[in-house]
Amino acid sequence: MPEGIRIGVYTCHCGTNIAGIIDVKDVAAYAATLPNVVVSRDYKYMCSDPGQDLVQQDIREHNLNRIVVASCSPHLHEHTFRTAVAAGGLNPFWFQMVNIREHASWVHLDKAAATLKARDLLRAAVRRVALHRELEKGRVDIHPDVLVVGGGIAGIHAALTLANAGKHVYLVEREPSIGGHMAKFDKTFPTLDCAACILTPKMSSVRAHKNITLWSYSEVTQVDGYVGNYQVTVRRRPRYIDENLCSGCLECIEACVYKEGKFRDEFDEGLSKRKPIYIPFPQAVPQVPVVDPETCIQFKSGKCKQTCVAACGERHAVNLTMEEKTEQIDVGTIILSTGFKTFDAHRAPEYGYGRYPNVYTALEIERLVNASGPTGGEVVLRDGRRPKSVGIIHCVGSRDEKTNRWCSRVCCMYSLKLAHLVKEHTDAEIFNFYIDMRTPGKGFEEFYQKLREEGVHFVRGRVAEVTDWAFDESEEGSLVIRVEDTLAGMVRRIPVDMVVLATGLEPQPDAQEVRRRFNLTCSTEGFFLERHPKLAPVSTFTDGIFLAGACQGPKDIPDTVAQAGAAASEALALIDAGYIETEPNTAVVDEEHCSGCSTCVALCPYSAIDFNTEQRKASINQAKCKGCGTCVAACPSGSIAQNLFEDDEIFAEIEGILTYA
Amino acid sequence: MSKPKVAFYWCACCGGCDEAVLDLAEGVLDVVEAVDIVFWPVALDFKESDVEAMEDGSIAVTFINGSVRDSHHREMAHLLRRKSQTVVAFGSCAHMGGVPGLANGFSLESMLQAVYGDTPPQPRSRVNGHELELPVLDAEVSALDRVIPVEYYIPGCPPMPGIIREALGQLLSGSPPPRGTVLAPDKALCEECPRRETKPERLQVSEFKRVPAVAADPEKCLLAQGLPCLGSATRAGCNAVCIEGNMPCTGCFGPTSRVRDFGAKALSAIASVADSNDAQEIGRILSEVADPLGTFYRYSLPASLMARSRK
Amino acid sequence: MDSQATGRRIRIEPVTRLEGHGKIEIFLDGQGAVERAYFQVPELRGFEKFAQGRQAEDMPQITSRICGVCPTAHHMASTKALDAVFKVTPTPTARKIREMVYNAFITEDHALHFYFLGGPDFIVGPTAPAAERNVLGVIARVGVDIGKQVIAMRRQLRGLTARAAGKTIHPVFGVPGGVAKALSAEDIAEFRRVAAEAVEFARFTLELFEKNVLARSDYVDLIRSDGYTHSTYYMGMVDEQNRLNFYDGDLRVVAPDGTEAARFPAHRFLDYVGEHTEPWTFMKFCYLKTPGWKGLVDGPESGVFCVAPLARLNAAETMPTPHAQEAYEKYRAILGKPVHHTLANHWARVIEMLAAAERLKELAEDPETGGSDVRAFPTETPGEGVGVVEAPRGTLFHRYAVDERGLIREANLIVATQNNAARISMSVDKAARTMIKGTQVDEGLLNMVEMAFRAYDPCLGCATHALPGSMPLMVEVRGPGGGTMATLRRDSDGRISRT
Amino acid sequence: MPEAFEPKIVAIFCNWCTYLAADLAGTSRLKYPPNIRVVRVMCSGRVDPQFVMDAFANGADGVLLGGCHPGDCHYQEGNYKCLRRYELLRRLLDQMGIEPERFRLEWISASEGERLRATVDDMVAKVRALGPLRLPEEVKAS
Repeated sequence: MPEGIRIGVYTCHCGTNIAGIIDVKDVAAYAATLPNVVVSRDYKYMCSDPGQDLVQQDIREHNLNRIVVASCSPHLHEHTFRTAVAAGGLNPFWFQMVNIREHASWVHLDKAAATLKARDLLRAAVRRVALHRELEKGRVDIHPDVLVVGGGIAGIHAALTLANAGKHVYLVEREPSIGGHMAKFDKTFPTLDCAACILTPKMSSVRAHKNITLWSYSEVTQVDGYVGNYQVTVRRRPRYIDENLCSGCLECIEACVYKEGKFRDEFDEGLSKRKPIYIPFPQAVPQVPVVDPETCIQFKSGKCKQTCVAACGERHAVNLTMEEKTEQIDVGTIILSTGFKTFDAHRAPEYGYGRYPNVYTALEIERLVNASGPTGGEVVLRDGRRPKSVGIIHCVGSRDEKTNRWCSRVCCMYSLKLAHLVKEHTDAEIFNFYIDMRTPGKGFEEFYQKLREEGVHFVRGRVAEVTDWAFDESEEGSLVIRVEDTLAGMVRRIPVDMVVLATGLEPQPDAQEVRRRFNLTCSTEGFFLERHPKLAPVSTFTDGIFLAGACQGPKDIPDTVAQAGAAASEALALIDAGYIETEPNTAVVDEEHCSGCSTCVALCPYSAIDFNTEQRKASINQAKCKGCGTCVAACPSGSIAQNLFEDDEIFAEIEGILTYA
Repeated sequence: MSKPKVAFYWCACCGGCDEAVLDLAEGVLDVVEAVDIVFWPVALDFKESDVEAMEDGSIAVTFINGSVRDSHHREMAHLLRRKSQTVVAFGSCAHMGGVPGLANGFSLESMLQAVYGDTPPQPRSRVNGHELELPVLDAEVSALDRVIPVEYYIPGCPPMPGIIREALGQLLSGSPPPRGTVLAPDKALCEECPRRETKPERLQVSEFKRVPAVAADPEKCLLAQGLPCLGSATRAGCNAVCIEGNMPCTGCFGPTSRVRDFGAKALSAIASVADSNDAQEIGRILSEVADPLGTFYRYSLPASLMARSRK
Repeated sequence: MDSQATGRRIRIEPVTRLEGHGKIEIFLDGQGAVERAYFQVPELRGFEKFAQGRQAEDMPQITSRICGVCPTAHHMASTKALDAVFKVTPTPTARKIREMVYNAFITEDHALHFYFLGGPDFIVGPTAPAAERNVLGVIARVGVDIGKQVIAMRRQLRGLTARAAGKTIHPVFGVPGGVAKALSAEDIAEFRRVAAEAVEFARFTLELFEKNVLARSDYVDLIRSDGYTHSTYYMGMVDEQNRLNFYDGDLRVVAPDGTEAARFPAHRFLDYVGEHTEPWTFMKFCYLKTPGWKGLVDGPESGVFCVAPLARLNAAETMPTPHAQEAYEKYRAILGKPVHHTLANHWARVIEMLAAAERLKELAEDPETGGSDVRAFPTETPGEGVGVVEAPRGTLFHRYAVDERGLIREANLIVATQNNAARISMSVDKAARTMIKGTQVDEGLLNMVEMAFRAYDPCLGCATHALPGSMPLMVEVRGPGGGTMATLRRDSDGRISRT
Repeated sequence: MPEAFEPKIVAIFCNWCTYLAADLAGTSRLKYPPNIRVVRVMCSGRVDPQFVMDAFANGADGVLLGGCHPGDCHYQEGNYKCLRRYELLRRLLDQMGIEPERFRLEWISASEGERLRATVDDMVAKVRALGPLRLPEEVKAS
């Protein structure tokens, strides 16, 4: 135990969050009795300015040299208090935080027991902090380039924001074109301005921007390094058209031996057909076709006339022997905007999707109502008839114990939008079946009102099933929607020509792999987890990696764009600072005593341990060390120590917890 | 000036520590030159009564080997403590409890039962009118410093002549090392291992082996060959004699000063190099360490952190 | 207390110059004549118990900790037991390396006893002052050069063990089916060099013994004296021609009249030998199942038997090597066969030392010892096994039973001193009766009681492997009332003082 | 007097998964028994078997280690290193006669507040049923 230790202990009420369960007075009084404790106070809100001032004042008046604050999780306020301690003139690491809120007052009901627990945790901290050494934060320079993964509206906006700020951005998109889901929409709620009119200009400025390197039809396969210095590997699939040579004249598509589209058009949700060589949609960026080797004769039999190659002529942009490429890039920060996937309606069999041709998903209707869609904006049934009545079923794959529990946030609004558009296009009678109408956004409720005035029917109730089993001739040939109208308090059967399923939003199917690749965490439903819902909503637990858009959770376009901007500015903040301070909790080899057993070397996932084969000594590269402490636990002769987590500090904490005073 | 008085004593021991002193061979004579041996049951005809007769603190250094197991050991330990300025725990048994310390894995009752069945010898018994006594056994084996304060430790089962000579030198010199020092290098054995050059830089073991199954390459690092050699966790100073004998280190010199529990740390070191991230596979690899207790606490069970809580 | 009323109690603490500890209680009657003396062993270290759960292959290193004076004996018995447990036969080279190292050990250990432990009684003199009656005294008598030679010889012999076995105290070379490593050319060269010296040294020691002991009729009479004589059975290991062997062979038992009473493979030891427990000692008394336990008495009707040098030379018909054979014949010419004199152990021991040195030399010169094939590997599931060797102090027995993972289920160890326990007790009792005559107990007499005991070179460290802890041997003399009047202190100058 | 007995359980949680799960349990106001005391390390790979021994030696009735799920370690592989040591340590403790219920390693991610609660409930119940840790009369042979 070092000499002259003077500890100040502060127990926070956190209003009633802590004080409501834990007897903070008792805890503070108890702390005062512990060895080396000079001051012990309790205070309403330690994290507030007055709270922090209290600490700094005591440091001066009682010349304290160690501080313990018992309040909330260190994940919330450790930084706050370290700063306060530093402001008080002490080394910021002469501080230990005790979590008596998340780990005590919020999880226990027994006041006595919770108070006893708080005492134990505090005693442990007091013992531990006495051993804390003076430490300095490390610094890591930030590489100015940024990687944006996913070229939907989120990625596009983030990329442009950064590029406009003069940063170089790599935008990597899996699909042949950027644009994401938004590119499929006709109009956007609630303003009903045309999606294309907003999106396409942004897409073309991405293409045009000198600070943006766009890699479409590409995927990130590997991420190494750490904040400020990520090494990223990108796999670029061959599109068989050389982007640099292609002029975007699209004659190759014309020239294809297939005169008509013959294969499922993914962009049109399968409502139209495309050729083996195609461009996803007219405004696609890059404005470069792609060849689908699954369907192209040349790839299947090698016996194609290759009219496309001929059509391109001197340009030689069409190159059917093109091979996959991998690119290696260094970036300092990363923004993930990998978006979402819509719920697969087959998973709700009671609604007959795939069984009844006239049951559609919302996204299919988005294409139907779209002027550049498969029907040029005509909303017609599969047999070409115009629907006279349309039922829109909300919450398909949302708020549903059987599938997804969460609310997808956008369905109510887009259902209203589609109701309006379909009515506009067909003048059909529209029924919306909803559980609760959720319109929490600027102009949303007004839009709902407008629809009501337009005479769209709203039936409150979860639809039981969609069936073609007619009870009487009035129902013959139509799809009957069975639902309990919870306002009318009766079960109703409503025959319609067309059923639209408002499918919910889900994490991308490969969200787990992506998460691992980028060393992130997912929340239970599988969307990427933010560092803190309120204090760090676009940050992750991996420094330098930020989140934008629906990959973090369902959200509409305005929120997505806002978040993308936020993510971009978080990245900018890092880049403009030029460096980031790193925690000092790295591991250090006591080289005098290292016996060169080399047990540690292979254990380090960051190859931070160098082994000098001459002297047979290990040493740890402080820049590479991430401070996990795995090598420390393994070092057989106890010759590696981890700053802030030294053996004696941890022993002191364990023994402190268990020593009943 | 008179030569410093030195005493040697044994508690629960095998005699190996005394042999180790005799193994100084010609060196013994130098020792005899340098000091005045006032008590050494294995070699000299002085009796306990002679010790009792001495003034308190009149012995400069007393070397006690063996662990403490019964009332008589305690009496002798306290007696010698009283008579000596410095007490040195000599050898693994005094230092950490030693091999007989493995007995702490078992209750005394179960042990007596195993050896004598239902008729164990009695502390007091009468045989045709004659009262006979036996000492009272402790419930468990103790390292010396759990019974009396100890200034220094000389590790090893037994300590190597080199270590003993070095230690004697240090103790009889004007400037003795700080109290509590273990009188051997404070580094792990790999430091002085003749095979260190053959130890791979990235050490991972995908197959631990047991001695009956493998003929170890006499040149290469034993751990790299899959034999759980504890050299990386064990204090240096023995010149890796067991490894010279082509057998793994079993840890008789105990831990460095920076480790609190030899067995736990040695276990951590061995387990850490098991080359798999799959629970089943890890289990399979480590299953060849069939007796973790006997492997990692061969000499130090009475000195382990766990043992402390028995008190 | 009144001495006439309560008799006397004499205390010697601890008995010195033996490994481990023991305790002798002597009860006097009112006239101070010895009524009965008890030899007690108050130790238990529990090896048999805490062996349970250990990896079988660790036993040679664990059991060697039973005794640091004869670790090689335990190590070897244990290793041989492992051969049996793992059902594997050591390669010829391995077997010879083991036997060679083992003979080096016997030579060195016998030398230790003769010069350091037992010898002083004769070379310095039984009643010489305590301060002189030790190795330094021996050196003083025989001269520093010889003293140095003794020490050097011992160092070199122990150096051989270190070469082959890693460590001298607690060797590490024994593994099932062989040894841990082969010997290099220079190892062999060193073995040959030292072996040759050892033979010479052993012969020199024999001369020294003859000069200092046989030449003095009072010593010979002492050896022959009834106080140190018991007619019991004797056990020792022999080869197929009934020649003395330390490492391997059958066990042979001869009756008090010298005729062969039994001859059996070592692993059947327990069929012939039983263990008897007394409440007043932690040591178990071994006895021959035929004729069985009849108490601490000698003669052909009593199962009490004896091991170690005296017994081995009685059990063998001849010595395995020429010089030893020569010495053996002289020994028998003077003492007859079988020899019942406890103190003859010292002479027998020196003859064995010579035999071991010569055998060491033979093996060192055997080309096969330098071979590289030192390991045979188990192919079967391990089971049970017995390993027996002749330790310097007598027959040593290890038996293990293991589970399918090769972990010890059950261990049973019977050591030399247990085999001798009954006879040692009898010797001590008899010596006490003879030496101590009531009032005039002096240090020399007490030492002569110790001598009866020391002649066996009893290793109580071994004897008490069963128990943790140790206790010095003390002689207490008590009167009929059992009370104690006085404690006799033996001061460092050997004078007795009463308190 | 098993009613009166309240087990003391020392938990050593990694900073990025299990410690956060405990935070989440808090923010979600889940309730679990107050017998557990959390020591925070950056990674379960930092857990030195000595810590576990020290906890038991100083009176813990149980020790709970918490780390990220396999494949999810914030430091890529620390949790596997923890698993390696756990595998051997639990066998050693078993030889020392310490019941398996007293020493557990659980993978609990930052989003699994509920799982954290369930784990603590379960462990406290099991250790309470076992009663106070008494270091063993006899180590099991093997």
